[in-house]
Amino acid sequence: MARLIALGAFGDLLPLQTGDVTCTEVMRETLFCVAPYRGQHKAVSAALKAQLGLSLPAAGRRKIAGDAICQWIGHDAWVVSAPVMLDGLAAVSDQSDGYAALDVAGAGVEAVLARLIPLDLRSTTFKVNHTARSLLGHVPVSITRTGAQAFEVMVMRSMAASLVHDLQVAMSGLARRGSA
Amino acid sequence: MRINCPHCGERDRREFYYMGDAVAVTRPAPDAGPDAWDDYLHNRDNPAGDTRDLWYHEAGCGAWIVVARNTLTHAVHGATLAQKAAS
Amino acid sequence: MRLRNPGQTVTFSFDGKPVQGVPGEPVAAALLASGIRLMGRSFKYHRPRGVLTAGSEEPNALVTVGRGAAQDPNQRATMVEVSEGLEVFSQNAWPSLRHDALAVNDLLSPFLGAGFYYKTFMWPASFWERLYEPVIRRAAGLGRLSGKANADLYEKAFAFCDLLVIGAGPAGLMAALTAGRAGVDVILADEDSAMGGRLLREVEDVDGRPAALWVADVLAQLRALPNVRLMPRTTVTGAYDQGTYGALERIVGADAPGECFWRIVAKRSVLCAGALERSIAFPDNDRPGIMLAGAVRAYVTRWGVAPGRSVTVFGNNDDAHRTARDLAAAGIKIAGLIDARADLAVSADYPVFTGGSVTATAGRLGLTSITVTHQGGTRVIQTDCLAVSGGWNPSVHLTCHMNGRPQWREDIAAFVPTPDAIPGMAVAGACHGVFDTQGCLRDGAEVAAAIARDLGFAPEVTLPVAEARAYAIAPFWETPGKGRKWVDLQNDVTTKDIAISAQENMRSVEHMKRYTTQGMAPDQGKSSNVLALAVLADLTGRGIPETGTTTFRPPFVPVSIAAMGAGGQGKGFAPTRLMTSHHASVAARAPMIEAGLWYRPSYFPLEGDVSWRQSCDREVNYVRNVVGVCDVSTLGKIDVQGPDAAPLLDFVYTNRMSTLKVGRVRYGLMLREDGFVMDDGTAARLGPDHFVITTTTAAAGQVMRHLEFARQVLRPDLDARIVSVTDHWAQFAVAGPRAQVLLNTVLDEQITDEDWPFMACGAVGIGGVAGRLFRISFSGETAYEIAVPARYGESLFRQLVAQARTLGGGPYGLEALNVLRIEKGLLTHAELHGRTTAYDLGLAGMVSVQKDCIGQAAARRPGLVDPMRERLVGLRAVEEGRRLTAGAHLFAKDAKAVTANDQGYVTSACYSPTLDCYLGLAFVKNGPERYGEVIRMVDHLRGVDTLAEVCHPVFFDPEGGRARG
Amino acid sequence: MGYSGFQIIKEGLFGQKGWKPLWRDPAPKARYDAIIIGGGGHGLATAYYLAREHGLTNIAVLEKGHIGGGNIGRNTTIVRANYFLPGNQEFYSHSLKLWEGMEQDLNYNVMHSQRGLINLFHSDGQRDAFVRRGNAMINQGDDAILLDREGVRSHLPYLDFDNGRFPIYGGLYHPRGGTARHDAVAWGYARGADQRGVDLIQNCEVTGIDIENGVVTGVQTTRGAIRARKVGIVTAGRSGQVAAMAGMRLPIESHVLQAFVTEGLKPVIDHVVSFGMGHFYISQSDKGGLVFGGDLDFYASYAARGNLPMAEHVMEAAMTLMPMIGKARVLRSWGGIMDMTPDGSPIIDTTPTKGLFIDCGWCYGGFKAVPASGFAFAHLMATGQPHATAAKFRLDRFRTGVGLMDEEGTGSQHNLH
Repeated sequence: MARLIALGAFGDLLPLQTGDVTCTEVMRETLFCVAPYRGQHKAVSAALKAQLGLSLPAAGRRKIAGDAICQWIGHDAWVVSAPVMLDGLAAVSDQSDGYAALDVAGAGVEAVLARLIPLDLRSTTFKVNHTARSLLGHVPVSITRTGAQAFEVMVMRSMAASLVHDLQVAMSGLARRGSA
Repeated sequence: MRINCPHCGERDRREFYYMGDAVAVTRPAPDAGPDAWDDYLHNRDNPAGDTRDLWYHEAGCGAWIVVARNTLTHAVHGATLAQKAAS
Repeated sequence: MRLRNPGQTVTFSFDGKPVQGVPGEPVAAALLASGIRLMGRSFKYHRPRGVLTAGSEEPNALVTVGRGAAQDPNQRATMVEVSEGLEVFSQNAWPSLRHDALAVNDLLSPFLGAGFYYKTFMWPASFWERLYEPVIRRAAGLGRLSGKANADLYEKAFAFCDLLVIGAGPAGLMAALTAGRAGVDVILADEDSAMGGRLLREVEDVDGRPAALWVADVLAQLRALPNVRLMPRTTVTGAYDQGTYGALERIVGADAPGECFWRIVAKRSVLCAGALERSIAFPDNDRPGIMLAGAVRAYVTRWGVAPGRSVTVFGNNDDAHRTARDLAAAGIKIAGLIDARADLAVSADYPVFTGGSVTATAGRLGLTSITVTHQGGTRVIQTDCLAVSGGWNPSVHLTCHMNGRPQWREDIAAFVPTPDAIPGMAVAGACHGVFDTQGCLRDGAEVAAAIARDLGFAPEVTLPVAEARAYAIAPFWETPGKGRKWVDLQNDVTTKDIAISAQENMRSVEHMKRYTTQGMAPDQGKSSNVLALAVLADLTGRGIPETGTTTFRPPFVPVSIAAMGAGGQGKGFAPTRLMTSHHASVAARAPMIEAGLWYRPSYFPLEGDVSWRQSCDREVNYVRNVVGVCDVSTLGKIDVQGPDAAPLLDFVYTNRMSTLKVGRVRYGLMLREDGFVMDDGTAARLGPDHFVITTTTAAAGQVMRHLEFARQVLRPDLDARIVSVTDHWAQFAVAGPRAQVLLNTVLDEQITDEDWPFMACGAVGIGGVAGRLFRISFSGETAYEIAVPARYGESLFRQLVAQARTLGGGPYGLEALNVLRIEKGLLTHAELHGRTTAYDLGLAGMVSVQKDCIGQAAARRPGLVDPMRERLVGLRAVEEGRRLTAGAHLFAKDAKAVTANDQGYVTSACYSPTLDCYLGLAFVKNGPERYGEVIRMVDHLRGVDTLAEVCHPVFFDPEGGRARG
Repeated sequence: MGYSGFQIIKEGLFGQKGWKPLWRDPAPKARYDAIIIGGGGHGLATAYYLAREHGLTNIAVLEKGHIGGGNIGRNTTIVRANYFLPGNQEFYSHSLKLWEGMEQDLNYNVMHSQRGLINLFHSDGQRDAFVRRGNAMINQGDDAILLDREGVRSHLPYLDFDNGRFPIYGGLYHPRGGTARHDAVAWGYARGADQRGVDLIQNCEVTGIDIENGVVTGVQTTRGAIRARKVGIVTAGRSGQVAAMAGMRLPIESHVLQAFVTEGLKPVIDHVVSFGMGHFYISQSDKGGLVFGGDLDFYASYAARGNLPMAEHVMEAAMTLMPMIGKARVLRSWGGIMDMTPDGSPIIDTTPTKGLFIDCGWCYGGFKAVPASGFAFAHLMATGQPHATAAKFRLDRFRTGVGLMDEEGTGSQHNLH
C-alpha cells in the first residue's frame, strides 16, 4: 500500500523578502468552491451561516469568522475554507489543491502590486476584506486585502512558480529604485 | 479601454475576451433554416456607432456580459449580465 | 560659456573627448557651455546640425548614450542628464562628426528632392534588392542598436487617481495645488527632471519673488499633501479610452531600472503641456548656432549657459524682444534684433531691424554670420548664435490621440485643442492658447477648481500675482527669395520640397507629408508641422484651416520597446504551468517541452541511449508489453454539477451524455457553432447530478469559455454549475497489460476487471487519500487514469514509476504517447486542427440527430458533408526504409506534385515499433472509399517522395480487445 | 511623363520645374461606364486594370477623402504568397507575380523588396503545420524552404535562442516574400489609372446607391448624382455602410489592428520575421524604422486607433523573441479598420443587385493582395465572370459552407479571426 507525502505548492520558493516586502505561503488544509443553484442563494447563505458561522458575502468581498473564511471568487461562486454540506443547494467542488495562496506584505506592498495588477488597490477604494479576480502579470489571480499593508494572493497551483517569479521581479525593481 | 463589469466594476480591457455582436444571444432553433443560421453566424449590421456586443470577463469573475458601446468613439454606455439579457 | 559658477562638476565624454558638466543638466547644455555647437548630422544630406530646442521635441541633437548592451541610440541631448562617466556619441556620421563622408549627399541635393526615389532605380529590375536598396538602407537610419540582447531592467506599472495633471508649468502647478488642497487625489506628471516648466526658464516674478522660488514653495506644499503624487521625469505619452493614459518615467540611479511605463487611470485630467516654439523658413536656417529663442533663454536662465558670445535675435512676435532683453541683462552681447513686423517702435541698446528678415547665413560647422534684409537695406552681422521665434504652437498632441482635430486661432496664429477631444480631459495654460504667466496660473487654477467641484469637492482658488501681457504676433512663415529653407530639420525637408509636392498634385496635407516625409521623423513634426502647413497653404492658395493638419498619434515622445514590453523578455512573456511530476521528470533527465503553457516530458532517456527514438521505442514497448506511467494532468478537468448538468452536456457534446450511467465514462465530441470540431474528451458521471469532463491540453481554456457561454448565454434555463478543477487533481495514465497489477500496488483496495470494466470510473483510496480512478485508454491497451489531490501528485508519480520499473516498465513521455495514439488512429490537434468536421473524422455517427447541440445546424451545410471533402485515413509506408512525414501532400500515384492534383495531406506520422513500419494519419479526398489505393506522398521541404497505402486509421488491434481487457 | 534616372538628372539641373501632377483633379461627370467606390489600394488597382486590361477608360474612382488614405496608407507593408488553402493559394501566387513586375509596369518605384520572410515555429506540431503550408506553396509554384534551428540562426542570429519563453524549433523561409513602400503603391496605380483616362475624384463621398428594378443605375454623392451601369464597392472597413446603401447585410465585422514604427536605425533586421506564437511580426523599412505589429485588438471598431493592452502584448512579444531591439523607440502607433470575414479570407463577387459588385473582407491581409484583387475585380466588373484566380472568393460560401478558407483553423465565426 502507498504512503503518499503531501507537498506545498511553492516548494522552496517561499518565503521571500526584498526591500521591505515579504512573501509567505498561506497554508490551508481545505478549500471548497460553492456555486449555489438557481434560487438557492439565500438557502446556501443560511446553511453556511449555520455550519461555518458565515453567510455568503457580496461580490468582491470576503468574510472571516475565526479560522473560517468565505470569499467571493467569481460569477455565482464562492470559496469556503472548510467542508460544508449543501446537497441540492449548491455545487460544491473540492479545490483544496486547486489554489495556492501567499501573503504579500510590507510598507512597499502597494507599489509592488501596482507593477503587476491592473486594479485600483488604493486603500480608500480597496479596503480590508475586499477581494477581486484579476491578473497579476499574465497570471490569473484572486487578490484580497488582509491589512493596511497586506494582501493575500490566490493562484492556480500549477502557476505558483510564475506568480513568485513575477512578484520577485517587481520587488527587486522597487528595491533597486531606492525610495519610490 | 475600460469596461464596466456588473460584478467587478470598471476593469481594464486586458481582463476581457471579446465575442462580437450580441446577436449571438438569440440563437435560432435548430431547424430555423439556412438563412436564419447564416444571419446568426455570419451577417452583421456592423454599425459605425452604437452597438451591443458580448464580452467574457475571463481574467475576472467569469461572467459573460452584454456591453453597450460605440464603435466610433469607444465610449462604453453600460453593461449587463448576458445571463439576464438572455433569460 | 558659463554665466555663473557651476559649483560641483562632473566629467562625461562626447565622441570620446572629456567634457565638464553639472550633474543633472542636459548634455546639450554642457556641450554648449564647452563651446560645442556641432552635435549631429541630418538624416538625408548629413548637414551639420546643432541643438535647436531645450526639450523632448529636439530634432537635431540626437545622440547615442552608452556602449555594449547598454548602447542607447537616438536620445535627445536636451533630455539626457549629465552624470560622471556618461559616454555620449554623435550618430549618423562617418568617419567623424566634423568630417562626414556622406555629406557628399548635400552636393547631390538638387537631384534628391521630394519623392525622387519613386521615379528611378527601376532598371534593371533585379538591381533593386542587389544594389540600390542596400546602398539606400546603409545610408538611411540614424542611430545604431548594439545588436546585443537588452541587459537592463525595465518596468511597467499601474496608477489610479481622480485627477491627472499633465505638465507642471504655471498652469499645471496651480491645477495640482488647487485640486490637491481641496482633497482631490491628484497625480502631477511632468517630463522634466525639475517641475516648474517655463517658470524655471524665464526671468520673471511670481507673487513678488523670482519665479523659481515660487515654484519651490508650491512643490513643497504639494509634497506635504498626502493625496498628491508628484511624478517628475514622467512624460504622458498617450491618451486612451476611458481615462487611461500611457506615461514614460525615466529613472535615474546607477542600479535602478532604466524606465517605467505607467498606465495611469484617471477620472479626469487636465492637459497643461505648454507650447512649443516654431522656427521661420529662411535660407540655410539649419546651421549649428541657430536656435529657437525660448531655448536660448532656457539655457541662459535655467542652466546659466550662454549658447553664443554674440547673439542675434529674429522673430515675428514679442518674444523676440524678451529674448534680447533677458540675454542683455545676463551680460550677453546682442549683435542685433530683427523683427519681421515693420510698424514697431523699439528703443534698445543694440541694433534693431524692423520689417526685417534673415536672408542668408554662413558658417560651415557653426554659424559665423547672417545677412539681414530690412527696411533700411541689407547688412551682414557677425554672430555665432541666432535665436529665432516664429511664434508658439500649443502642445495639442495628446488631444489628437482620439482623432480630435485642433482648431486654428487667427489671433495667435496657431492651432488650439478642440474642446472635449478626449473625454474627461480639460486643457489649461499655454496649450490652451494662453501665453502669459498670470493667465496660465489662473487658467490652471480655474480649470482644476471646476473639475474638483464636479468630483464633489469644494476648492478655493487663490491666485498669485504674475506677469500679464498680451501676446502679439504677425504671421511670418518664410522669407522671400532663393536658397534652401529648411522646414523639417530631421528629415531634411525644405520649402522647395513642399513646392514640388504641390506641383505634382500632392496637395492634400497627408499626401504632402508622405511625399516629402515632413513630420515623419523622430520629432513627428513637432518643430515643423505648422510651418509646413503654412507653406503648403500659401502654395495652394488655401487658408491654413482649410489645408488642415495631419494627425498626431501616440506616443507623444518615443517609447522604448523594452519599457512598453517590460516583463516580456525571456520567460516572462507567458506564465509557466508545471505538473506535480515536473521535478521528478527533470531529475530523470527528460527533456521538457512546451504544451500550451505547460511543460511535459518528451521522453525518459536511459544510460546508453543514443537517440530519442531509442527511448521512445522502449517506452512504446513498455505500454504494449508491460506497463507505462504518464502524467496527464495537463488535460483540462471540469466539474459540471447541478440538476441540469446532463442536459447541458447534451447541448455541448454531439453525442448524448444524459444516458450515461453513474460510474461510467463516455468519449465525447464538441463542435463550434460553425459546425467544425472544437475538441474531444471524456465525460465521467460521478453522480446523478455530477460529471467531470476532460478536454485536450490545448483547448482547456477555450472549452471552459465555451461551456460558460452555453450555460450563461445560450441556455440560462439550465441549472448547472461549472468549475475548472484541473489544478486540484494530479492525474496519471497507467497503461499496459500489467496496469492493473501496478495499480494494485498503490491502491487501498484491490481492483479487478469485474469491478472496473472498460470505461468505469469511481472513487478509490491511495494510502488513505481519496482519489479517483477512470478506466480509459489513449493507447489501446488496458489502461487507467488515477487522480489524487495535487499535493500528493509527485509522491504518487514517484511510486508508480518505481513500481512500474520493478515490473519491467517505466514512465513514458509525449513522443511515445504520440506513437501509441497514431497506432490506434486516435486524434489530437494535428487532426482536430479547426477545419475538420465530425464527418471528415469518420465520427459522423457521434452527432446525434435526436437532439440539438452546438454546431449541429451549421454542420449540416452542404459544404461540410460533401463526400469530396478530405477525410481521415491511415497511411502505411510501402517502400522499404522510406519514412512518412507530417505536412507532406498526397497525389495519385502517377500524378505530378502540383496544386491541381492535390489529394490531401499527412497530419501525423511516426515509426511504429509495434508494427515495424512508418505509419501516418492523413486527410484524403474521398478517403474512406480509397482503402487499398497506393498513393504518392511528396514532402518537397524534407526531400521525401514515396508511396503509401491508404488504409483504415486504426492500425493496431482494430477490434479493440486489448483495451477492454 | 515617364520617370527615369535621366529625368531625375534633367529636372535636378533645371530646378525641378518640369514635374507634372501625378493625377488630375477632374470634376465628376454626370455619367460613367463604371464607378468604383473607394480610392484605396484595391480601388485604384481595379481602375488601373479596368483601363489597361479591359480598355474601360470612361470610369471614375470616388474617394470620400484623399486617395490612398485608407489601409493602403497604414499597414505594415508585407508582401508574401504563403497561403495553403485552395482559393487563397492561386490568388496570392498571382498577386506576387504582379508585384514582381509592378515597377516596370507602372513606371513607378514602389520599392518592392524581396528580402525574404521567415515564419518561426516553436513545436513539432507547428513545424508540421508549416511543412504542410510550405509544400502547398511549392505545389503552387512558389518558393519555401524549411529551416531548422541552426538555419534560422544563420539568418536571424539576434533572436533569443536560449531564454525565450517559446523555444525556436525552426522556420519556414519564403525568399520571395518581402515588403513594399505602401503609399507608393497607391500613387503608382493612381498615376497609371489617371494616365489612361480614369477620373480620380477626391473629397467625394457616396451617400446612396441608385437601384431600379434590381439593377444599379448610379450613385448619389456629396458632389452630385453620377450615373453608371456598373458600380464596384471597394471600401474595406466601411464596406458594411456602403453595402447597406444597396440593402445588403454583409458577413463582415470591422475591427482595429494596430501597427507601430520606431525611430530610424541603421540596418539591423534584414528580413520580414513572423513570430506566430506571440502574434508578432517585424521588418525594417528602407528609411530605418522598425515596422511591426501583432494581433487584432479584437473588438468591433471604426476608431482607427487601438488600446494599450494589445500594444503592450506586441512589445512583450518583441522582447521575448528579439531582446536586442529593446532600446529601439516606438515613434508612432496607429490602427487600421479591418474588414473581417468569418473565415478570414476575402470576398470578390457579384451581388443580388445587377451591375453592383463587391470586393471586401481583406481582414489583415489586404496590402499584398492589392494587385491581384484589382486585377480580379476588374475582370469581374468588365466581364461579369470571376477571374480564375479569385473564383472561390464567393459571398455565399458562409451560407453553404462550400469552399471556406480558414487559414488559421480557428473557425469560421467572426470573433475567431
